[in-house]
Amino acid sequence: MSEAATGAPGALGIASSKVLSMREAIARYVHDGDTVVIEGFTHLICFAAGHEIIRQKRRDLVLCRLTPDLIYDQLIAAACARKLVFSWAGNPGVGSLHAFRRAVERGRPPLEIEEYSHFGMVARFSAGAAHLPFWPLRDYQGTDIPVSNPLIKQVTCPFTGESLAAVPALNPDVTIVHAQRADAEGNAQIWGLLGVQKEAAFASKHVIVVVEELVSTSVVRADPNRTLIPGVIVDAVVVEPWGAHPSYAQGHYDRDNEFYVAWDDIARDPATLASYLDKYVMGVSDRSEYLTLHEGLTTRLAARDMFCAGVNYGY
Amino acid sequence: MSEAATGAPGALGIASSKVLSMREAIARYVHDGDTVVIEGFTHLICFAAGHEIIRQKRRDLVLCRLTPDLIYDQLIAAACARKLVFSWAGNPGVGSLHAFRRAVERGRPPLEIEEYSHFGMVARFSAGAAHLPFWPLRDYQGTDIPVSNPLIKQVTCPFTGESLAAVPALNPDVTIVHAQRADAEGNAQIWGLLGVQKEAAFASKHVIVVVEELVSTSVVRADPNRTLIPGVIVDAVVVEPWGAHPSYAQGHYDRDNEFYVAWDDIARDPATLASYLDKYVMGVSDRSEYLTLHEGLTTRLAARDMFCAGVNYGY
Amino acid sequence: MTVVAARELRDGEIVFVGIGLPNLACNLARATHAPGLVLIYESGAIGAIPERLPVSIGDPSLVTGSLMVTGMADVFQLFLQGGRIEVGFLGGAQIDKYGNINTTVVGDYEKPKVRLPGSGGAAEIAIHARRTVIISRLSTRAFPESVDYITSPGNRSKGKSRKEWGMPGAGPVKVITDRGVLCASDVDGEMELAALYPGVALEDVTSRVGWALRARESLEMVAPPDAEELRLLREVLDPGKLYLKGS
Amino acid sequence: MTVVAARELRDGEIVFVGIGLPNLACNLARATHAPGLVLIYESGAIGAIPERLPVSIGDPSLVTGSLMVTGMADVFQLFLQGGRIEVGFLGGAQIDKYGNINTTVVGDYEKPKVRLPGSGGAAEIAIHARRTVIISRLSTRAFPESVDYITSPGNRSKGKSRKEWGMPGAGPVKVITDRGVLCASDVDGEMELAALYPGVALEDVTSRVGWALRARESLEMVAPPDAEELRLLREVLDPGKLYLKGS
Repeated sequence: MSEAATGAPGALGIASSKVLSMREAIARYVHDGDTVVIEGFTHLICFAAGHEIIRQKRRDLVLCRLTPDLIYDQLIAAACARKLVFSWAGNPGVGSLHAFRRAVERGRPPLEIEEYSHFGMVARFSAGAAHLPFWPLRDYQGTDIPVSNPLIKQVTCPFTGESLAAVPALNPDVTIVHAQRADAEGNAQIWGLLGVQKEAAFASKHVIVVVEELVSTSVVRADPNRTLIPGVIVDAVVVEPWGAHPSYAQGHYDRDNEFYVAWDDIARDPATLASYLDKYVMGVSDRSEYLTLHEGLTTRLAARDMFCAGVNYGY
Repeated sequence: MSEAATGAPGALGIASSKVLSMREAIARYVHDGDTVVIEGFTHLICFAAGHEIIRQKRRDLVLCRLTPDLIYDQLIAAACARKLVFSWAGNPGVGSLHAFRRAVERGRPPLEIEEYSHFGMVARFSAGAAHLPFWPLRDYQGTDIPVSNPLIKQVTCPFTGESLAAVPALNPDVTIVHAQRADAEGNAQIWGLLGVQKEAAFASKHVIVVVEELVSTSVVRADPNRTLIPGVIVDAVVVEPWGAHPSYAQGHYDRDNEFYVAWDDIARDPATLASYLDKYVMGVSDRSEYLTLHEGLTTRLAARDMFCAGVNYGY
Repeated sequence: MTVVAARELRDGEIVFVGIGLPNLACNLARATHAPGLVLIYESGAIGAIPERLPVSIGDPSLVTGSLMVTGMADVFQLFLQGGRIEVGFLGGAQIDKYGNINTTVVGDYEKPKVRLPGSGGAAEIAIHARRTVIISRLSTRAFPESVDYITSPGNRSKGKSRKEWGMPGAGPVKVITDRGVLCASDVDGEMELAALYPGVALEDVTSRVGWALRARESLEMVAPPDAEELRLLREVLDPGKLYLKGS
Repeated sequence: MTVVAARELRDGEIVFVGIGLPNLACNLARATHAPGLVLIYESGAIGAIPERLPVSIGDPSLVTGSLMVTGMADVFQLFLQGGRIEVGFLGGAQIDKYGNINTTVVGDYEKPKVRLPGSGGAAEIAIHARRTVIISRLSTRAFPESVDYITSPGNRSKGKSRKEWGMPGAGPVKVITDRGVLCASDVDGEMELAALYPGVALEDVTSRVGWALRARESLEMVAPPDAEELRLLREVLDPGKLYLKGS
């Protein structure tokens, strides 16, 4: 169906390929102290990138994301983070993020937090992407959220005189987006849940696109309305099939809910969590080695085929 | 490829169909004095709806649209409009809109104007769609646009103290959107140029969706990322193949550039324009009769097939 | 609770659905009296018809076969702030007498006893949905007179009514619990006992609420789930009892 | 003019393309020295590779085979205001000595002698593109000392420099005409004659400009179109002479 790249990126015959290994991409674009975003709402969360950040022992990161999820719990446990900017820090469908809770409740390790609601985070990324200093929204009336976060301010409408909430732009150093497919220039196509990936990518100084499948540019050009992130804002393309596991990639594999449930027990005990990281993150050199530790995974979670019909771009 | 409805809407077996004829839809949702939007940037401009508004002799309309195009030139010439809110009033690729120019330069007929740039109009629709009273943008510094339009104001960023431009929300009474396909509930799918149709529709009290093809809901549900306008905000669905002629519908028919060029001569002379309207608008009862006056049109402009491949929604 | 919550929904309404019991209630309503219910999830799935019980609000089954999938900016700006959502379901660790909800912290914000996940979309659902329905099991811990932290505003918060705050939605009209149903007073927005489940005594409810709960003069009796509702829940919607643990 | 404009583009740049000559120039550059040029149209087509000469900036040939098609809100907010556009091409009925452009009215705004189409996206292209290039045939009518209406700001407008106005882009760096090329002065932003076409005398230019045009000390000579450039324009890109009427 799609013209997948089977060989090295060079096989696609594209001159200025941005294709890097995950190791190279993280080494080049994620530095100590950076503001880092790995976005994806339940869908397409790039665990592979998070693991490589842990392996490369980045420190003092400001991690931003609507829903920190297990990957940020792991980054917090691995002491990569100085600060978390977020709107919902839980294990979706399961319960708590225990490493996050230990950090916030007991300071082990210490973690600064800056908290919004989802709408507030969406608005911060939207402002950053549009190069506006703030974004107005009708929100937070009667709540304690602006009390605990003084960065939520008010702006007055010049037409009606109404007072609205305002949040400041968020412009990360780097955003990592997982996509079903992209070409070697980073023109990335995503379907299923889109989250805030487009806004986060446009708001960032650097963008890494990680894909299930590297495709020739002709695949992208055959359906341009499907492109969510244009190559012109992308710095690196990493080809990492199953790189979103245990989250999911529509059309490729289902969410590994068993692992989300299991994480509750793993993360509850710091020693168990540490040995998880030792084995599955520090103990492997890359995602393909990680996959060898999960026997049967690809058959258990592989998506069935439910292709939609194409549409006519002729004129 | 798609499960097109071949018979009456009832044939789809959907209980609460919103399908109306163009005559019924305009009669029900467009009233004298209303603020009316027929959007579409070059692509999918619903001439069929504009013609029906002329036939039903609506008066004192406030017409809003980024690019008034030939259809608003016709509405102005037919004395339907009291005011035009716009950002570029020309015949794209050809030159002037002569009825518009006569109205503005010589008051025949009189026409109030309220003028922005494209970004300003996009921002007005965006604010209206998001139920915000204004939208901030970095624009208009050093220009005469806010001098001639005092509705362009300034807003101060509560974080940086910067002064930005601000435009007020635009909330039309009705927006008419032409789409390649929708189901009987108005879930509309568009590909190719998207313009500001989504923002205009969400900003409106009422929405009429006009389609090339009425499809069963299963066609929509097979590719939900393709849906631009959800049925929950739609009041009426009109099935009107070739309803966008002389503009175009990607995958259905090309733009009738000959007519855009011909319009320059037709509109230059009020009498010629009047006889055009007499014959092609007032002289026909609906779009299918209009098509009978254009022999060879459908073969001349029909799109060739250039289908993209579908994507996998399985999990 | 799930059955009672499902009955709150009218056919054709647009519902902002949370995970867990609200999701189950919405799908039960779709399968019974409200086939035209439009389910909207904050993840961006509009008009979802999940084939399996979704394990999260971002489950792939919400995407496949839905009417529209869009980005979260659209969900919050166009649907929620745009005033398109008729009902929102909310739950929380603490609910007070005005329906203010806390899903952020137990204890002090800076030094919390228990750190909860936070707002997610709950703050804006509470502000913008035309009405909200709260679902929670009764206990004095969950129903204090005032919450430790207001994540989602109720009918009166920080000394001001919703109207004074300029909030568009009507706020929490009902709190559905496992023993009875509280309804907001038209006068001051305080939650009052309006209905009891069969076999539940007034004291069973009042003793589990951290304020002096007012009871309406004539308390209604909640109709028990009928056989079809129970069959759908147990055999079709949640056969694995993912969410139905005694509710 | 088209060939000279094409040479202004560097390979790999992101260009905001207007219709007519700019479009032709961009496609000529793509076919010659800048195959990696990314063409962005305000209609929402990104990375277009039109198979035919588009008759408008919303032509279907810009969509088919492009890298991305997105809504106009994204074009203006994310690409243009977001600072992603390297070059913008502009033209207009009037251009003044600071590169201010009028595409709105000849005469008074309220009682115009000629009503032109208006800004479209030109105001924001002039403000946000990192640099702009103006293309226009020379005539005293088209090059007055100051324009009747500033639709798109140049290097100095209403008594303030771009820096003083807080505009992000560098403004119009060049005006490409049919007889010579004007370049913006580094000192005060005024357009100065920098190059002449072969066979054109200094007076041929200065007599067609409505202000005392400064000429640089050493005027460059514009290289004439080579055979390949002419062939591409006449045989491949605009065989029907839709835009090439003597340019």
